[in-house]
Amino acid sequence: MPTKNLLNYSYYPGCSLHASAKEYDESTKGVFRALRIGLKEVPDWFCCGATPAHNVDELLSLSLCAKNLSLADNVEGDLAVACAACFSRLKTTQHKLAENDIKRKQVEIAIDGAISLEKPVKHLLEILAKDYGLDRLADAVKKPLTGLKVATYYGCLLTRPPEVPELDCVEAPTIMENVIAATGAEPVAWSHRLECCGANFTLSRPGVVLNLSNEILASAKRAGADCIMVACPLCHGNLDIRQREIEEANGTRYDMPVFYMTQLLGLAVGVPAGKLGLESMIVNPLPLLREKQLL
Amino acid sequence: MNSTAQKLETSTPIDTSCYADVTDAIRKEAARILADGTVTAVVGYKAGRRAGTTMPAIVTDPAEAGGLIFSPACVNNLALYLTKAKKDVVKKGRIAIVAKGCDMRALAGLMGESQIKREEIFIIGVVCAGVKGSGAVNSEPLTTGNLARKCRECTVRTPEGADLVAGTMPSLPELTPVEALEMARLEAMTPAERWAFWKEQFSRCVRCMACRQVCPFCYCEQCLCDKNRPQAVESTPRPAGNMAWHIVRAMHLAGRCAGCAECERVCPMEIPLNLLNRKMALEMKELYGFEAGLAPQEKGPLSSYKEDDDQSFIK
Amino acid sequence: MSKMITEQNLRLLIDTLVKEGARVVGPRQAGAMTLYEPLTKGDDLVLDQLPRRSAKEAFFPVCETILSFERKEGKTTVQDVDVCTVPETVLIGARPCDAAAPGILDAVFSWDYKDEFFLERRRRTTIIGLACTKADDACFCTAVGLSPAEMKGADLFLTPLEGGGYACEAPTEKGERLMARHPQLFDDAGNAKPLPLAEPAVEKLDLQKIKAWLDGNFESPLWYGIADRCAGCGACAFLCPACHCFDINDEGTADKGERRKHWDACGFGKFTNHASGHNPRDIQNKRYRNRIMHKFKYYDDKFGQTLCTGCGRCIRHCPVGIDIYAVIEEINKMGARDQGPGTGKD
Amino acid sequence: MSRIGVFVCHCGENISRTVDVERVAAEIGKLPGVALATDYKYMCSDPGQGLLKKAIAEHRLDGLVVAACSPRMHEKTFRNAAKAAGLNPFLCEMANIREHCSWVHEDREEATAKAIDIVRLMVERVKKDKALQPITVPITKRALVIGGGIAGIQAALDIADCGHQVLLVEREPSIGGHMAQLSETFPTLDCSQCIMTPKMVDVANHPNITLHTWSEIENVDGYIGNFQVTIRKKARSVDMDKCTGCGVCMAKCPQKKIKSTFDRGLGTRPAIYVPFPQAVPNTPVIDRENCTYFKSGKCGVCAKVCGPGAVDYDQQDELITEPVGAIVVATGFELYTINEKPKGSPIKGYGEFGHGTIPDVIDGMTFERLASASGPTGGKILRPSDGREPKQVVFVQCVGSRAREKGISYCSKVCCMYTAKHTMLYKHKVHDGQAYVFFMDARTPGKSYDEFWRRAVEEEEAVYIRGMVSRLYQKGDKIVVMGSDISVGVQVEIEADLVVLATAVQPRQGADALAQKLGISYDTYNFYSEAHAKLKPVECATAGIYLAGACQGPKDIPDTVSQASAAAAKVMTLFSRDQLEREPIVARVNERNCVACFYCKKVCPYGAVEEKEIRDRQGNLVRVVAYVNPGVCGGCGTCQATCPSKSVELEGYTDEQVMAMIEAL
Amino acid sequence: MHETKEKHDFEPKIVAFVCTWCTYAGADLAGTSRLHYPSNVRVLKFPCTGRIDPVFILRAFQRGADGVLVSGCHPGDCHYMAGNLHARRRFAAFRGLLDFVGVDLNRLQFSWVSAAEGGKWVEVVTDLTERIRAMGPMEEFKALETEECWSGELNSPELQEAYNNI
Repeated sequence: MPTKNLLNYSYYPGCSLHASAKEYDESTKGVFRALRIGLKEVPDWFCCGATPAHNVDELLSLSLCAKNLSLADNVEGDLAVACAACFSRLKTTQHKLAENDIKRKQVEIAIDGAISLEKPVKHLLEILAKDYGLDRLADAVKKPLTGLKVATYYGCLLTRPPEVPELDCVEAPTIMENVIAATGAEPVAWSHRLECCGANFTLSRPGVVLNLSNEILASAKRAGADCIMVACPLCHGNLDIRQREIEEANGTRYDMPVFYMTQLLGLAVGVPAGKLGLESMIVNPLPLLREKQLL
Repeated sequence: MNSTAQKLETSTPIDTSCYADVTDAIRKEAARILADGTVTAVVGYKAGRRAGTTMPAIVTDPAEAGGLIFSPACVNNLALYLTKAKKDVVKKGRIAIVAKGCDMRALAGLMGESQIKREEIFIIGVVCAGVKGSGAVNSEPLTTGNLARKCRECTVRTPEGADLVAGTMPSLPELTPVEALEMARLEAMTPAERWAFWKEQFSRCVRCMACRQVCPFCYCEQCLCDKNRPQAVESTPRPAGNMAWHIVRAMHLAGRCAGCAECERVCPMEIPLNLLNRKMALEMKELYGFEAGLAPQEKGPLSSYKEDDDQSFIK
Repeated sequence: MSKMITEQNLRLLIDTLVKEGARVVGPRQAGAMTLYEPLTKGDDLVLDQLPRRSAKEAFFPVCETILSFERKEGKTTVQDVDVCTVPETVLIGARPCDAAAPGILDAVFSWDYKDEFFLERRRRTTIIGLACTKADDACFCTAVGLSPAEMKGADLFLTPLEGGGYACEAPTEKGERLMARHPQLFDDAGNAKPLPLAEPAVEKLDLQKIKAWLDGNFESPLWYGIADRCAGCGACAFLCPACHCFDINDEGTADKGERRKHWDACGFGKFTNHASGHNPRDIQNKRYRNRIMHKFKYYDDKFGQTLCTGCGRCIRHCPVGIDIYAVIEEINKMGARDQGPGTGKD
Repeated sequence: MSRIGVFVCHCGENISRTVDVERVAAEIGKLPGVALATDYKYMCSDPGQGLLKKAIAEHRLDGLVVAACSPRMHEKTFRNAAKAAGLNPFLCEMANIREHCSWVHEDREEATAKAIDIVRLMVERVKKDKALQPITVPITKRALVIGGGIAGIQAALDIADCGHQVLLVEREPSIGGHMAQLSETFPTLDCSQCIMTPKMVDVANHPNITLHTWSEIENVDGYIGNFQVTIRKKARSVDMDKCTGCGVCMAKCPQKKIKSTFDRGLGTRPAIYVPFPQAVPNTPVIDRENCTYFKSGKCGVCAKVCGPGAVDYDQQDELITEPVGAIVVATGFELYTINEKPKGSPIKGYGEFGHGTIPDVIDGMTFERLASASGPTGGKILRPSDGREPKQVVFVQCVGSRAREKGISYCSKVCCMYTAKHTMLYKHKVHDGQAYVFFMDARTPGKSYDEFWRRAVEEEEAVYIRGMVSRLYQKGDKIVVMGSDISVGVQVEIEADLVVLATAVQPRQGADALAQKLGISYDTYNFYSEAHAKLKPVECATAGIYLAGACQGPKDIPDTVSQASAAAAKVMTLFSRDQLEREPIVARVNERNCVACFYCKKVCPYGAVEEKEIRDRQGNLVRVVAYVNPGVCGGCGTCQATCPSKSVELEGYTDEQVMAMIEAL
Repeated sequence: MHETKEKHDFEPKIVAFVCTWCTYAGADLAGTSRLHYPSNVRVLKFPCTGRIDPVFILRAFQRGADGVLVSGCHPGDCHYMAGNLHARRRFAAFRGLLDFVGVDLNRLQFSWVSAAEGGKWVEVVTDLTERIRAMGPMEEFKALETEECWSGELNSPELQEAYNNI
């Protein structure tokens, strides 16, 4: 094992990870523990405002994130974020406030305190691929996911808008492929990696979601994927929870398990399967995993 | 006799143990490179008659290398001796020079201005915990109280890019900037107050030209200000000519000055000349992102331009 | 009967003289240093340090206008500056090295040409000297024949006393007149002892030996290398109490202007530059040789005096650490070798 | 003392109405150095000029000030008059008391006072004026044309037809450039090769043109009229003198599967090849990287089959140096690729179009080769991936162009027209096919251009969709084009068989390196900069160098040919004289004071400053100083303002002249 | 139609350093268009703003100018391509310096005036003249001309005042 400095992160799970995406939270913690990366939850964190806030009131949305960022300052280490939406909001806030002194002042008044924009906000992908390193990740794999064809799904928020997340190339990212390839799985080349799943239209206009998510599932299927890997609770919701509905609406059958990135990584680095929340997935992944002899 | 040092409230001794190591290293290296013909002369420092003083020395005989020293009194920027202004001094061939980080910035600047070629000089870089400032008593040790103002804000204590770097840096007590505060004080004044300040300062100027003569960048063989056809600047030491001379000097050094502050050190009238240079350096940095550094730059900020340079001041 | 003056009365003397319309020049705080400047009141006087520039400027200012010209309606008129406007002056607090210098310069300013600007100021000035109780490692007055108690050049001479006040002596009539003008300010000297004076830690040099060596060694190898490091500025000359070179410049426009006399220095590269472009002192070593020669030989040749009072200003403020004492000390040694029995160069 | 004559003009009443000209003359007459001050009704009239000439002789004047109108109006007039009277024209100056005084002020008192000031300043200036002689530069009447595309060919032919020698240097084995690759040309749809190849042959046969193909510019020294150009003639491995162009070597070469660059990788060629059948010269070149002989030392078939024994494997690069008097730069363009760009490049690739990984996504030039009768498919439109005829073709415009976020903000100018042409060619060849075009605007100014575009839309039924494409992806054997139609505000998706991208026109790779050799300036995209956008569109700031074609900015064939002829005309104008004569308002270095910091060189926009070595009689280097080449100097004076020691002075605007005026303020 | 001409207590002396191709021509255009502006400005013509040395500005102030205008071609219009862009940097730096020594920058105006902008020339000159009229004479440099370093003169006003106060 290369002896690198121990990595330590502060952790902003976001609301979903304490609710609908508990398995993401659980598997994230599992993977980090297995890789011996420190992860300490920011005490008192609250909602980032998600997609609704900034559509209604920009100051509110910036203030929510700014406050969370200042809370994060109390914990050592760069801020690790799992949810693509939280990641996008926090980064956007840092970006906007750094650029605009007036907004910055307004937010300072709103949250009644100084704001700090220095702490790097990092998505789990970035931590694993860049900070921890792909080589180290590959070395940490105990059970290679050989033979598993994975469609890596980025969704809209992970890389956009290009000036904010700075995670990877906006139109042709490779970070998810690189991470999953490190586990021995085979990322498939497919067309809909970056298309929108419909996101929170899932509640207001489910028809849109059934259409958009269907395209994504169909594309993954066409490309010969066994499963889809996501890094965002919203995407997961649309592709996994709504999958049966989509199949019915379009008269097709996909049976396409949709994993959180950390679930697959967890399997590879030896987190016990029982600690990955596989049982809470709607499309049952166990047949696939058994078939590939991964359980 | 004249004690005019800026006495700070607390004065902590500075660890000067490195100077002995540096001295040793300079002597050894100078003897070696003179003996093996790498260089024909070494420009360094040697001790002065008065205890605790030093002066520039040009050594050509390896036997004399033992007289070279480095101490907190080694204030001079020896880059001066490699310029055209001192062309009668430097012998032909490759020359070695003992250079502090601040001096090396001047060397880089001179390279950028085609005055010296890197391959024609041998740089004995020295780590430097600082040198003594104006008014420091020769016999007293180096402290945070008598440290030169420039050293309080030094960023090049361990120079890079030298042929040899002598010594290792001791840890230094915390140093608070003095000159930066003075800058801030001046900038906060109204123009009329600043005018009064400079008028008072320049009225003392006797035009001994020490500021020009020690400046590594004032290597012109015919200074504009010595010309009388046309006479751009009056040569008499009067307030009118003095003001013009110091403005022209600062302007000519804008974007070139390496910040060694020799002009200010040598001014017998103690005019804070480096404030002018520093102001120009700040302007160059703010406007054009230019900073004098240790690497030669092909073009300076005032010999280049960008399409989108600031022109908010132009109607 | 010897006299003394208290610190308070000394300052009162200044106030009084100023009120009488005299110009009183003495060390006064100017930024971090002191300079000989006109005093407006007794409290301006600062005596704890040697002023940065010498006292010569009381007679030979940095820059002075000597005539003005103006053209009107096609006609040019020239107006000389009237030296009779020079006010009565009292130079107070001049150290022995500063007090001695103007007297040395009288010779050159009244030789083939009488410089009325200098001479009129000399005539109208009374110099109050002050003995030195402090010396630093650059002081070398004793080496060139002066001392901390030297009264040469002073019209009135003050020696600091233990417990305050100054013993007063009047070596000249001018000095006596000054004391007589304000007798109430001077007390009879008691038995207060003078403060110990400060002898610079240098050996006394044989100026005649030095001169003799200089006489025969214009081309000595000593000169080559001695001032390699000289940067060619005028700091030494401008601070020196005895350097007296000046330049004359016309300034102004075609319609109106002034002719001005101002300090010059033999260290400047252009000092001897000819119109042809030829420069007989083309390198710094030759210029520095001239400085030494002028001070210790040429001036002696012509006027029988040495043009150096050992104030040490040039040593203290040379940007490149050139030490005139070290130079003449070495010449002194060489002179001794050359002349000493059996050690000559035979 | 000067003897200056001052002539104050009434300009009818234009000046005298507000300025008391008599008083001006009287006041100025009192100034020292003024020998004569007088006023006259019309100085520029014949009698007025006569007055001036007479006064020069009578009063032995050594300087003149004519206080009248703007020097921009009559400086030439009065300087010529001075010259005719035997006074150096540069000792005559004008004081502008009309445009700058009488016309802009009403108060007679004020205007008169100002006029006196204006004239006084000029009198002081004239006192410091020096007689200047015009500068002459000899001219080598021989031109170099860099680039053998249509621009270079046109310029070379024009200059050669005028009777001057031309060196035409082309980097590729054949001249012809991009135009030789095109199928048909808008707006007339005539066959490109049919109009191009005769010109290529003309070049080959022209007695005044020396052709250097497979050659590059190594170095350029000198200045207008006197350039020394070093050309690298790359080893062809075939002796041009011996080769008859029979083509046996190409036929017999066993290595046949090399992708043809000329055919944009769609066709193949042997290792010994000419880029296309009509190549000029028709002498093959061996592609050493792919030749079996050069790779393994075995084979040698071409040498064996060559009758005249022209194949020479030992040939080396050859450097030749040629004197020329003028240079036409016509290096053309290349197309932007959507591939991932190297890190640090300000220009970005198109990840959303697959970064060039989808085989049936091609660029416009590739489509030209598909449509060309002499192309790899014989003019049939076939998909590169499987050779099928595409039934749905989507054309995407402005790929890279006008896309600030991709690093290029300019319009490539030719794409609207050629895309319209492509849709027509496609329709002509695939009658049941459908062409779609995604476009931002149709920019079709130009003679018969808009009509042409309308024909594509109205008659050839291309479907134009106003909007951009957001993504391309392969779905089965189709390419899904996701885009938007902003005119109706819907998102559209088309399953296409072939996608043709109208990628941006960019300068050639290495355009900056060539510019540095030539000493000409270029913009942030590396397009060469003309001296003035409006009035000097073909001249470079560096005198004697001219621009033609797309190296200066995107342009179509008619514009390119026009500019090439314009550049040729400029060269011919230069060559019409034996010597170049120019105003002596140039910078001159005082070599005695120059300290060789070369700030002048750094700021000179003309590259007129050189480093000059001064040597003693034994040839030892004494010092290096700056030297301003008077033939190249443009006379802006930036060097002087920058020079720390003021060792360089702009004649006519010396510090003495300027300061004399300031002193007199 | 003639407005009554205002008389001012103070008529400043203003010097304009202009390039010949743009601003000088623009000023010519103001003339041919018969526009009117104050007569305080004296124009010195240069080939290019690139030729204008900061020393000229300094000297103009020393020689009694109350205001200085430097004007040339708009960026991109320079007859010599980039002289104005070099000048732009040089004068940005020089302004900073003058400001630092305490010169009121309201006395120093820079502008781009093209050959077509006769109106702008009038506006620039008029604005500057009015501004400087309101500011009053530029005393700083003028005062320096009459002052001496201490040279034994007793009659400087400060000293006189001090003496009187004793």
